[in-house]
Amino acid sequence: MNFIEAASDHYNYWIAVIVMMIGLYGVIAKRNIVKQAISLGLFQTGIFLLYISMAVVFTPDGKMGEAPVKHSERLAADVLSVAGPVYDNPLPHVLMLTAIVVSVSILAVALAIIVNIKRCYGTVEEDEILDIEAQGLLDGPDTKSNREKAGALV
Amino acid sequence: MIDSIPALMVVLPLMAGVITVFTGKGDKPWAWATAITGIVFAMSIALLAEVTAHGPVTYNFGNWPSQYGIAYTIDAMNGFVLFVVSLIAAVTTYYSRLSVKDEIPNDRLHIFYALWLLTICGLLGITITGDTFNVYVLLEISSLTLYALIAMGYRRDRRALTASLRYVILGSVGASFLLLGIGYLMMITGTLNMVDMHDRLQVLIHNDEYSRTIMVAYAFLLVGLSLKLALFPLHMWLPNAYTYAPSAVTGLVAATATKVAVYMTIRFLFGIFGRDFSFGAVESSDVLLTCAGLGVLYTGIQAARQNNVKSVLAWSSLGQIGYIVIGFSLNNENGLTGSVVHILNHALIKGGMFLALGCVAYRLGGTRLTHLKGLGRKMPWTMAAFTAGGLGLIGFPLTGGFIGKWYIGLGALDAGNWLILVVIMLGSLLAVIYVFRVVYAIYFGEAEPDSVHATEAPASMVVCTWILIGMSLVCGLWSEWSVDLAANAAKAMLAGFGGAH
Amino acid sequence: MKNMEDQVVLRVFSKIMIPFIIIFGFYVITHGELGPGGGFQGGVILASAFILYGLVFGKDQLAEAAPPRVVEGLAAFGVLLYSGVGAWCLLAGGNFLDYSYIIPPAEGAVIPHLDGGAEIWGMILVEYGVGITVCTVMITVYNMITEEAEA
Amino acid sequence: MDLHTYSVVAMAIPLLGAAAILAFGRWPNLREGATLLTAAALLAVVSCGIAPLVLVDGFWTGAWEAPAFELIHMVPDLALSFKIEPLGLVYALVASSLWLMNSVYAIGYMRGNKEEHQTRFYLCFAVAMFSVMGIAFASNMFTLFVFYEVLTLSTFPLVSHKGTPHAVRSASTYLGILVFTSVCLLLVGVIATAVVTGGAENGYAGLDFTRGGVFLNYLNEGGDVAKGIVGLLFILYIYGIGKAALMPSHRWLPAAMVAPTPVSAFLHAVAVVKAGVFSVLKITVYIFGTGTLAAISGTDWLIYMAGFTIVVASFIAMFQDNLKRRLAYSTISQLSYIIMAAGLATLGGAVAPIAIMAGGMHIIAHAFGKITLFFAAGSIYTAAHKTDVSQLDGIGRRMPWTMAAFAIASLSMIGVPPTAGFLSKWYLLSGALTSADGGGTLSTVQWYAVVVIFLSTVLNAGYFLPIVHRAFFRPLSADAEAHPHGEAPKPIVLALCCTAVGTVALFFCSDLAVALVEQLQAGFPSSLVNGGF
Repeated sequence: MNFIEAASDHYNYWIAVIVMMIGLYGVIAKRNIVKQAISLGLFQTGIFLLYISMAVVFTPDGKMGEAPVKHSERLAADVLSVAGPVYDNPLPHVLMLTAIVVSVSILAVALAIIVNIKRCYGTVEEDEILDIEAQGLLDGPDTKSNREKAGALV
Repeated sequence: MIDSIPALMVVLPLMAGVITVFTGKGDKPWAWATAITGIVFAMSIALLAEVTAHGPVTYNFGNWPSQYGIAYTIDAMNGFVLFVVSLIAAVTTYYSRLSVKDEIPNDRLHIFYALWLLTICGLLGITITGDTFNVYVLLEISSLTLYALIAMGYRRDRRALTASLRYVILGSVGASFLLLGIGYLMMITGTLNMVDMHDRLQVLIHNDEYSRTIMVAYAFLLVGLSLKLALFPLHMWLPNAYTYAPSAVTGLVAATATKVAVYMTIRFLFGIFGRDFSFGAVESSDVLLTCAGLGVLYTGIQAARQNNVKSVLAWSSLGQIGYIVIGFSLNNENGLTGSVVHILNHALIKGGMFLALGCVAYRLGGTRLTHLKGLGRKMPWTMAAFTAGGLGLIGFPLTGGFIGKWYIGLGALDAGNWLILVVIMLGSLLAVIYVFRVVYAIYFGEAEPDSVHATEAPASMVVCTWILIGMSLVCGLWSEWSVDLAANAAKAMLAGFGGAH
Repeated sequence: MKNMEDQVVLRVFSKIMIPFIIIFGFYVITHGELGPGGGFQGGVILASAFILYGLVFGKDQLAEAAPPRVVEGLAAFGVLLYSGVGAWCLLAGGNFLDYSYIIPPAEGAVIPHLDGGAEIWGMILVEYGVGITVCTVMITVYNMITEEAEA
Repeated sequence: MDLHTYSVVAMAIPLLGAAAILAFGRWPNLREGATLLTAAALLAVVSCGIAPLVLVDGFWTGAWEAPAFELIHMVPDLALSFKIEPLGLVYALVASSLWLMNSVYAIGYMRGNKEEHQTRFYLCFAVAMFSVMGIAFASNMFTLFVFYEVLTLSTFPLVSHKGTPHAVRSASTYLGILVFTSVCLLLVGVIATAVVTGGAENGYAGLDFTRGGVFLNYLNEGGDVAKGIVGLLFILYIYGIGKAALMPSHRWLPAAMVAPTPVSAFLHAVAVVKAGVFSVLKITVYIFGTGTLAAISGTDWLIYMAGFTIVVASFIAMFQDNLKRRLAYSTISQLSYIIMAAGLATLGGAVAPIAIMAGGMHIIAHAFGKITLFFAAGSIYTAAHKTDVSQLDGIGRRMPWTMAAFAIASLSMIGVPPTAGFLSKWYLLSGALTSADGGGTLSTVQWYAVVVIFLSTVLNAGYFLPIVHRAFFRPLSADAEAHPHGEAPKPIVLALCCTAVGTVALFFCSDLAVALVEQLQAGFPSSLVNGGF
């Protein structure tokens, strides 16, 4: 199998990997914390694609499997019989549903924290935040005057 | 009901956590959380006794057979870790009443305790579950709630926010790596259940099939887990997160979160991949030992340079995690026993010391070195607890900290690795320096004007601190029971999956 | 955001759309035990109706339609519903989430899990629990972010 | 009461005393009463309770076989357990009798100089004494190590007592060197011993002090260990025991001189350095066994190093003007006599018992002599506020008692009869002049030892006698004439006279001391087998 064939046959994996890497790059390289949080979401989306890709089950004649939906006309016994239709593996989908919820929650928590950071530091740029911390202006509770002190720096 | 304890261990804190939202204000959320963690602790003892007496316990959710549904499997290893986590949870919850009231606004208390119970639920869940994907989900439950809990410290110090955000980013990257690794494993084994996964992987490894995929899965898992357990040099999220979190949260987290991550690592390395793969086909021993060894030295030096005592302890935690990692990376029974017993002892010591600092923060509003100066006479009991804990961190004989180091040292010599033994000793020396710096300030320093009128912390807080520190001393003196439990766990893990067939 | 309230097309169109979104959300939740769908997806769809309402008509209007305290309470209730069903099975003598203990399966069922009487009810309750929680949590997140940003 | 149970009683007394001192902290008289009572009780138990059982009843031979008193059983390999054996008894007797003297002296000194934090001071003393008893009666290396560390920690507040930056820095040096050596070398050696001689199949029981040595028994039972490993472990132990102050790990001793004089006396005579040399003797005899060390025949370096330390430290002492520093270097040099004794013992054969007896005797002799010297130095400081040798012209006329005691102790240090120092040097010389194989030939290293002993005697005289000469035969300086003073407070004088008399009495009534050290031979089994290698 030559390279092009390998690449095109597994294009879904390539997409997953590319999306993942874009996300990971963003997490590492972006100095804006909102962008970092969004990149994190992108990274996780890449992982979802990978999982979904692995759910495909091929029939012996090379076709993709059916969606694993229980039709009312089929009996339970039919589902288990060898002659029955080939279903795609539903498990990765289910897992990814959970993972999506987790990913959304992470984004939500991250954004909630970022909103507070913006309020306390007056910025969402990591360099400026580090600057403010390095100058030791934050050794105190979150009061209005402290906030203004930090804000005045920006 | 007795048979359902494995499920209740997780479901009870989960349900109780959401019910906390309805409990109202004042002490009610605290009382509720205390009752629940107490029950959970009792259940963990029952479970540990059952596992020790009759071998592993398996519980199938929805009565689905374990290859389809989610199975909880408790063996000597996670029975022990469950006991540690629920013990710390019970004590810190009882302790938290005044400290949390002091640091968290009154109208957020019910939210705080809801998050608190959910964190505990997640930590217990990671430990108890026998399903790899379940590990990921529960890991995220505990982490997400933990991020929020840490961020709640921002009313005292705003750096809690940035610390928490860094934890969110790095923690999520770690968890995502874990998810990827689990995905690859599922791809080749077709199962999520740990026992099945282990069996099938052994066949594959033995036949040398899919070896590259297994290697990739292993790499992702190892990096993800290392991030979660804060192995040097992937530790950057930890010091600030521990330092700026509310006192009670630090006590809980420092004693449990990384320990659970360590448990997961041991489970994956020994229980799923098997030691022949983890330390044979892939020579991870060298990598882990190098990272952990350098980490012990680096974090020891950092700890000695901190001015906030909470930071000192946070950096010291990293060093202690280094010891634990060294222990299991040696891949022999003594080393692994040392690791497991150090999970317990370090949890007790570090938990107790952070609670002692919580007492200081409660009285003085901060935990800088200057706050602690001359407190030996003002808060004798708290400071005695801190000092006893400090001796444990050093690994002074007769304290809990010594037992783990002793076994890890024996393990190092069993493996013929003198260098590691020297690293352990140098690490202890660094611990002497950073502990002594604080203890010297406590007993020989002159009190600052702000802390002249400080008095002993309230009895409930001091008692809780001493329960943990006292247990660490007891575990140092009469350590046979804990070492026995740890040795059982180590034997089970070395044999592959803890005999849960 | 303020400008959005002046957009007549948006207002009218969302008023038309929102009931349909809600119905579709409930459909997805209810259908979850048999086909594609379920609590997670349905919950998000339901939440999108509320968030759309909030975006177009402002957060005060949203607070009137879905009071934050009620939303928070419902979030907890959803989890309770889910774990409550599980605990019910537990109390009935089975394992956690073993629905067959709510109502025993029919005689001669090939797979108790698929032919049982209580299976469907158990699943639907669980899906609703999840759906309610997801929906309300999404609304809470939306509330939190908008509130704090404007404060 | 069972013999080994006494060991725990001996440890409990100082601990109870510490509690009493803490409780009576506000009432100085009661507090000091508690200190004295504790010291007296401890001496009574050790000298009237334990010693007769060993000496009179001939309890000894059976005592090795009796199981040790196990206080705490930690894990299968580790236990805190205690056993009374002759070497430990020597150390315990010396320490407990001198502690009583030291307490009397400390009360006079601390009150005379109006020192602060006196409760902490006495408390730490009592805790240190507790650990001394633990070291003396430890029945395995682990227990010894534990109490060794407790002793280091409990003496830190004593050394840094003054609280000045200089004192704290010096105390940190003290703590740093002792902890570094003990953790990085000694503990490594202990763990390695456990692994080498125990092994998983033996349950790691290789740390109990045994007659003839752990290694010898191990080898006799068919164990296998490379000679190089044993030699390496021996180095780890010797340098791990930093309290023995073998060069180059001696730096802590001069640093610790900032402490108040009773503490210096405690460090140099009663507890700390003695703990070091005691441990060296103990591991030589009971862990390695002189038979094993003779068989590996790579331990000559110890004698060379000890000899080097003796001579060099004596030279340095000669050029110290500060009296306490001079005494400190004298201690370093004197300690190495004991280490040299241990070194000679490693030659094995007939030398070993004599050399070990010399070591035990020198522990006693040096303790009495050195404590007298420090008492005198502190007495001078209290009465005349003088710290340098050059200021002592004619002081003997104002402080006759002090300087007379100083002179007697100096003679003991040099080894002139009729003082205790003579006895130990005698034993040491006869050890050096005994041939190991009984054939009458002496090895090079033994000749070296003989030369060192003679040379150091000359050097000792060279740095002690000028002080005595100055004190008694030089006129008072003009400056001293202007500041008249008399003798030091009575408790000080009483204490230093007692110890000086003790130094002489040990010579005249040497039967008891000799009987005691002769018991040390019980540590050597009748047949030494050099199997295994």
